[in-house]
Amino acid sequence: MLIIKDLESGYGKVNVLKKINIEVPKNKVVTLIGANGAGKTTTLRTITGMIKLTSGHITLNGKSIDNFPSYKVACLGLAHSPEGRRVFPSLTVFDNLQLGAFPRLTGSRPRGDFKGDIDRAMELFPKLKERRNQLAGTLSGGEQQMLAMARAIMLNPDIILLDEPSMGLAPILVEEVFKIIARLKAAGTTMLLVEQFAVGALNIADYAYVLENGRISMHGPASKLKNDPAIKAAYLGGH
Amino acid sequence: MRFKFLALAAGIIILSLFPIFQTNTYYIHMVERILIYSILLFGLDIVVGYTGQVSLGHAGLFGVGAYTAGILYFKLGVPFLIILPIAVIVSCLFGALLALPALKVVGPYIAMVTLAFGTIIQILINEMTFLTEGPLGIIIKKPIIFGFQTKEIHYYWIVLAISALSLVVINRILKSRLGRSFEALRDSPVACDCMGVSVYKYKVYAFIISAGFAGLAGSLYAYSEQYISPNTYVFELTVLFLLAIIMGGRKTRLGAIIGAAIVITLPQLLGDVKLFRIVATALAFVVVAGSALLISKKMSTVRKVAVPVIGTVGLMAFSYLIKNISDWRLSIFGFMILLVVYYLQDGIVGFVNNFYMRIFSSKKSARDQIDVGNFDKDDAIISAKNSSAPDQLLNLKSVLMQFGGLKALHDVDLIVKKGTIHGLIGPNGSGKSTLINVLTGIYVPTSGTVEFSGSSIVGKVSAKIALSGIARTFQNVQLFNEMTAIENIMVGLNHTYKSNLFEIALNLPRFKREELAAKQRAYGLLKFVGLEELANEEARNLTYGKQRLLEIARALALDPNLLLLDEPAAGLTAPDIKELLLIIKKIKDKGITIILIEHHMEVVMAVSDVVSVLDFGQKIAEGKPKEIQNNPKVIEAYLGAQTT
Amino acid sequence: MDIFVQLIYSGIALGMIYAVVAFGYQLTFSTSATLNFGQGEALMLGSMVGLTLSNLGINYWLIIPLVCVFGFLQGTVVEYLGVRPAIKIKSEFGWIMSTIALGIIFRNFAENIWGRSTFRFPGPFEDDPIKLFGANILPMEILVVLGAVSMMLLVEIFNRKSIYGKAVVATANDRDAAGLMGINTGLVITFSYALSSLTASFAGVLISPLTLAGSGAGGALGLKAFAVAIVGGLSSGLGIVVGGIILGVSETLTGFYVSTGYKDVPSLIILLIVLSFKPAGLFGKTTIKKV
Amino acid sequence: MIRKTNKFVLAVCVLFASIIASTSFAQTIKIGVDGPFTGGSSSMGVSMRDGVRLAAKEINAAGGVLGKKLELIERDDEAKNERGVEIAQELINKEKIVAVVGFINTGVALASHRFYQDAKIPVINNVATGTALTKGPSFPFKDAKDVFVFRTSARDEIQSPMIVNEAITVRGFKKVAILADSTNYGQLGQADLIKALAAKNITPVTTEKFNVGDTDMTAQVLKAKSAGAEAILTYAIGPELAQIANAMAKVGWKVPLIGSWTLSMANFIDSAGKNGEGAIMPQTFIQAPTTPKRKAFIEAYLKEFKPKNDRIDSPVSAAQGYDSVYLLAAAIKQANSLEGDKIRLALEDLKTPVVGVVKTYNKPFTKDDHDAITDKDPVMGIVKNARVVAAKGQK
Repeated sequence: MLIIKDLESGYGKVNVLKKINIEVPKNKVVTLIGANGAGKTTTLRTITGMIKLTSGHITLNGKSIDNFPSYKVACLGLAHSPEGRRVFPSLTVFDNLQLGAFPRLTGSRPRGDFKGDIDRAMELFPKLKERRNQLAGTLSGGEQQMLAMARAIMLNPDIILLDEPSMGLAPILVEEVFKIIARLKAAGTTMLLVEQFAVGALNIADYAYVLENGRISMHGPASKLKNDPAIKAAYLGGH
Repeated sequence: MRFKFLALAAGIIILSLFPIFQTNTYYIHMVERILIYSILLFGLDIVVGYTGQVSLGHAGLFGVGAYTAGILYFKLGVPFLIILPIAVIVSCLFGALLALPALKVVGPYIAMVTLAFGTIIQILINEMTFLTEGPLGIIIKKPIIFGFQTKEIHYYWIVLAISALSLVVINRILKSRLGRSFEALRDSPVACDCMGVSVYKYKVYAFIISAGFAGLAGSLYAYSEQYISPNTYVFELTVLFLLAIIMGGRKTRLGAIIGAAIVITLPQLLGDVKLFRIVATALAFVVVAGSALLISKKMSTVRKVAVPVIGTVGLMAFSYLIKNISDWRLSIFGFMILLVVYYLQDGIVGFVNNFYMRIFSSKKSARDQIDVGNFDKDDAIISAKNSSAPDQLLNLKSVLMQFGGLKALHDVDLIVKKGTIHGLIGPNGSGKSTLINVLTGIYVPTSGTVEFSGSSIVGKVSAKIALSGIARTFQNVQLFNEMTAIENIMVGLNHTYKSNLFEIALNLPRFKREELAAKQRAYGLLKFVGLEELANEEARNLTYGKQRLLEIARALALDPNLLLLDEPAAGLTAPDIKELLLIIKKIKDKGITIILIEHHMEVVMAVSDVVSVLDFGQKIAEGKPKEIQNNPKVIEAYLGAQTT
Repeated sequence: MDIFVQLIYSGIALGMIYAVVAFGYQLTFSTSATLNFGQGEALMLGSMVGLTLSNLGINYWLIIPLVCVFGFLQGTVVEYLGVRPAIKIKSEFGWIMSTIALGIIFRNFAENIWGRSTFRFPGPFEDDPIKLFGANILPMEILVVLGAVSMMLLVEIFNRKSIYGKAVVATANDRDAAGLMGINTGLVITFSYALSSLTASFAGVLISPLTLAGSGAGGALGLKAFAVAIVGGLSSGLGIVVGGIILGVSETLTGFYVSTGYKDVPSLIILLIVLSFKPAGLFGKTTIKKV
Repeated sequence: MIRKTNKFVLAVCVLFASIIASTSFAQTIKIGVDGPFTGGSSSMGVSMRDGVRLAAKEINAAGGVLGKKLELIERDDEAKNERGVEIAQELINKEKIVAVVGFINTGVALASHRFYQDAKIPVINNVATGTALTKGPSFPFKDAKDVFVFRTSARDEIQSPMIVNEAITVRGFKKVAILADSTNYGQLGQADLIKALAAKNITPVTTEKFNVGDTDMTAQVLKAKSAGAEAILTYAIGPELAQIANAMAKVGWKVPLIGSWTLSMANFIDSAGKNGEGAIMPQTFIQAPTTPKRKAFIEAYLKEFKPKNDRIDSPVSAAQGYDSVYLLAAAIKQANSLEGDKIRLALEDLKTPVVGVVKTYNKPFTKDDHDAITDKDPVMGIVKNARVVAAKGQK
């Protein structure tokens, strides 16, 4: 579905990513773990064109999306739930969800069953239903994360990139977020999950990549990496 | 330093000999005006280059200086040597007046406030006929100094001397703690406040100093032109000043001089179509050749250089097409601004620097040696053990923080004992960061009391609170990015200085002593967190983990009794976290009390003496780490079943 | 009393012009946090193009849509040349200087094309004033007020109701996130500039029959409108209408009761006072700073 | 650091090289032309420049002066005083001009004249009318031995009594309001008007001021109206004058508009439209072929510069500009020298009459009187059908 080959990119003159290769097959959940500053978010931002790639290739469904602007990538069916949630604070929950489906409503993607999808999203995230007409800026952190994920789903995407969905959430909410990811996985959604909370990510993913200083230092089936002593020491420390 | 000094001396000698070789007063006068503009630009650069504000009001301040001189001369017959200092003082007062509203706002608002200010000054000059003679203007004669009537050439030397003096003074100011504070408030106003460097105060300083130079330039200008009238000090002049600054290059005195030279010669150049054709052709040639060189060295692409090349070649073609240049003056002027803003962002000086480095070498110039002195790394931190603070260092009583309908903190009581590490945990949005912001004066609580060291801090500004002994780090690192590691810490050491502006300008012994002491201690603090090797590295080039450590070192520079650490372990790898724990313990050993916000339970549990748990703005539990981990309320709200 | 009413009328008509131009500032500020410092020049260009069309014998009512199209294109040019590069390099200094520069260039071109004189712009009505509550008011002044209000209402409705309008708001909230929703944010910003210049051009055609058209007419209006935008708040539509009327009326009253030389002073002082005590404007929402 | 030194030296060198780029040798007689060619008063400046160009072209076509061609060094002062000062220094020191003609704005003229005076270079003011430029208590060179400033325009001291005469004597008004702009031009003119009114024992019911560029004159007009004025006397330039006329129409009040010669500017007549009809002003020249010289001038001007509707934007400026060059050429010829002092002496004692557009100049200047236009020369013009024509009872 999504293939990243020899990708290099970064801010200014410094390349943060150095020739990384990642592959996300259809209907699978792939996770990218690593410390802050390793380049996880940079990878996702490069995929959706917020950062220019300096070399390498990204293909989505066999089509090159190198340096495509964000909106074009979205119209091709890739949803990205960004780090820090980034909901639209001065719009209502409903408006946020509607904008999630912007390409569908403006003819860039098939419209599908928009009303039904709204209802399904509300079902998946019951808290949003209560707050349908509330401004997104007034939601709590956990609710905003739910909204961000629901908004991504509203695109009817082929693949979802989730950037640090657990960041800054209380352990109890982290659990809930991972439960939802599990439900999405069960429904066959293709996902690339970036996480710092490595235990949770490795538990849920099919395959995992470890990013260290802009390089893929290790990759393999998640179940295998989970038991790797080096990974345990570096990322699974206290948990 | 020596080379710079020699260059300055050579420049002054050449310029002072200039009128002897070139006796045409037209050119003497032109260089004189360049020097006068340079003085203003030195000052404007403090505001634009260092504190990063766009001021559109400097023409007004320039006018204040000119009119102070004009009025004193015309109405009272005050002599030149007395007029100059008065003009500077009056302009400083106006600068302070301008700073008051400008302080409250940021970005385009500041540009507009300063523009409005400049417009009001112009209107006042125009309307207050009883004082300023209104649109008629004032005619001034060249000054008489000690009974000697100066002529153009003498006045030229006076201006040269004053501008050289201004150059030295401004250099000293910008190299000192003042310059550092100006840059710090540009990079991160919040961190600046929390380091005890009041953004408010230093913005006022910046505007006042800047206004002083503008006033000095204005008064010299009045005598130089021998005629002043209101419609000189208009918006276009401000734009011209800004063009000079960006074209010459920000944060460099040489840039200011080059910028001044360009804007002065520009109207002459644009008045003569033949000369303009020559210059446009030369410019096109330089840009084309430079681009070709860059492309051949693979340092740029055809696409990147296309716009400047097309622009300058187009300008050349245009210059041959038109018959009457004066009709198109303003377009060319605007076109130059566009070109400079986007293709010469670092100005001519910056561009030449970069070009030089890219073509001839890529090595950075040698680092300044730091005289490290005899500071041991542990001595750099001043122990808080002997402080007279009460045992209950911090005491919060029913604190309420309300944003609109949202209660971010709701009836929070909290006591932090001296010398302890107090953990603070809770879900995101539970009010932890809000609490820190209340403690550092960024938010003023809606109600409740906050006592630190026995006195209330409610309503005090951040800088005051910081100086009373509360230091902090930030959830999202807030360093002064364009400053080096050691300079970052020296901003934190701002409170150790007692010398004033006067002492800085004259480089008096006390100031020198203080500067050396601060540098040595800053180095010691860097050593404490293990960053001494990176002392001269710009903060933005440090890795994330190192930035966090630098932030802690900077906080320690404040000699705090209480240190607030906001998620210091976020984003650190396991080995980094171990190092961090060690540092936290060492800080505690110095008797400094710590409030630690963290999501990493192992960090909180390992070092905390007491842990408080917040949820929805309320404190739901408090106790020893062990107790907290087993508290059912905490497990339900925060920890969840999975962690034990 | 008649004179007082007369001054109020003049002030309101003047204020509504300021408000329309100020509205243009609001449009671009909300999407990209940038402003066109050459907004006054956009207005001037609108009126000069309108005048040219009028000289060709085109009816006033037909000129309005034509000039709006022109303004739309002009705004696109400003955004493309002046603002886009600045947004790319995140340079505040950049867009302030480049929009000022573009303003200067536009004015100079206008001077070279249409000359430096001021011209009479034939309005759709006779110049004969109507008596209303004991004071005179020109039909054109009524049209200015109605035109300004309806223009602002139209844009507001568009932003609140249509999905495209919501996309504009989303871009204003968070440009990166809006991009991820499949919204072409670059286009939205360009569009906001185009719309902003369109309103300015429209205002140009509206006021020229009252104030004369000339290549030098832009600058002062741009500054006043900015004062209005800030006094009213860059985020509040109601704010700029009120702000415009406050400034317009204060100007005519000062001109009559104090001295016409000082008529610009109260508005600028109001501006400074508002910024000192309520930086977000009288009707703007103060945002909570996050650390 | 060494590099920094090099760069500094380099920068200084470049600076000097550009400055020392020198001027060419004089094979021509360089005449400076200073006026606003851009901005609000540019219609006067450009008309003046065109008049000057026309005269220079004719003189050069006839073989020039003293065997040399006249070369015009034109500089746009943008109606800004400080630009005038800069230009003065440039023309004198860099261009080494022989004499200068021009000056539209009294302020610019006041600010720059003393540089020419100090350099002993003759100036012929051909448009600016502020009395203080050549006469009166605030004349800056009243104590100087030799004065180098001459004038071919009707100074305010001449115009004001004519305006007052028209309002008070001819039309019999008792209550008049003065509206003047805030520039030197307006304010000095206003002072002259008040003086002229005082001579007839009348004080204006109100005097109002406005800035150049103001678009709403309602307040000023209302003040005049509520003060009961029977006529408005003006001292301002075209665009603002039009705003006055329009504001009067707006408040539904119509009284005669009588003012300085600028009421003949095209941008007043066009912008005010029907509201400007009937405005009355003193004129040294009306675009009408009343003499052969005038006929030839108008035809040549129209052919050369093709103004819109065959109407010169500012006929007075064009004619006075044209005449100033002929006067200067005559003086240079008579002095047989390019020295400023000799030209001045020749101007003060011109032996042969010069046939100009405004009039035939027979000994126009003397040592003590540097004004070529006397109170007998101007006539009153009136705006009729968008053109200035001679007012009734005038030739």
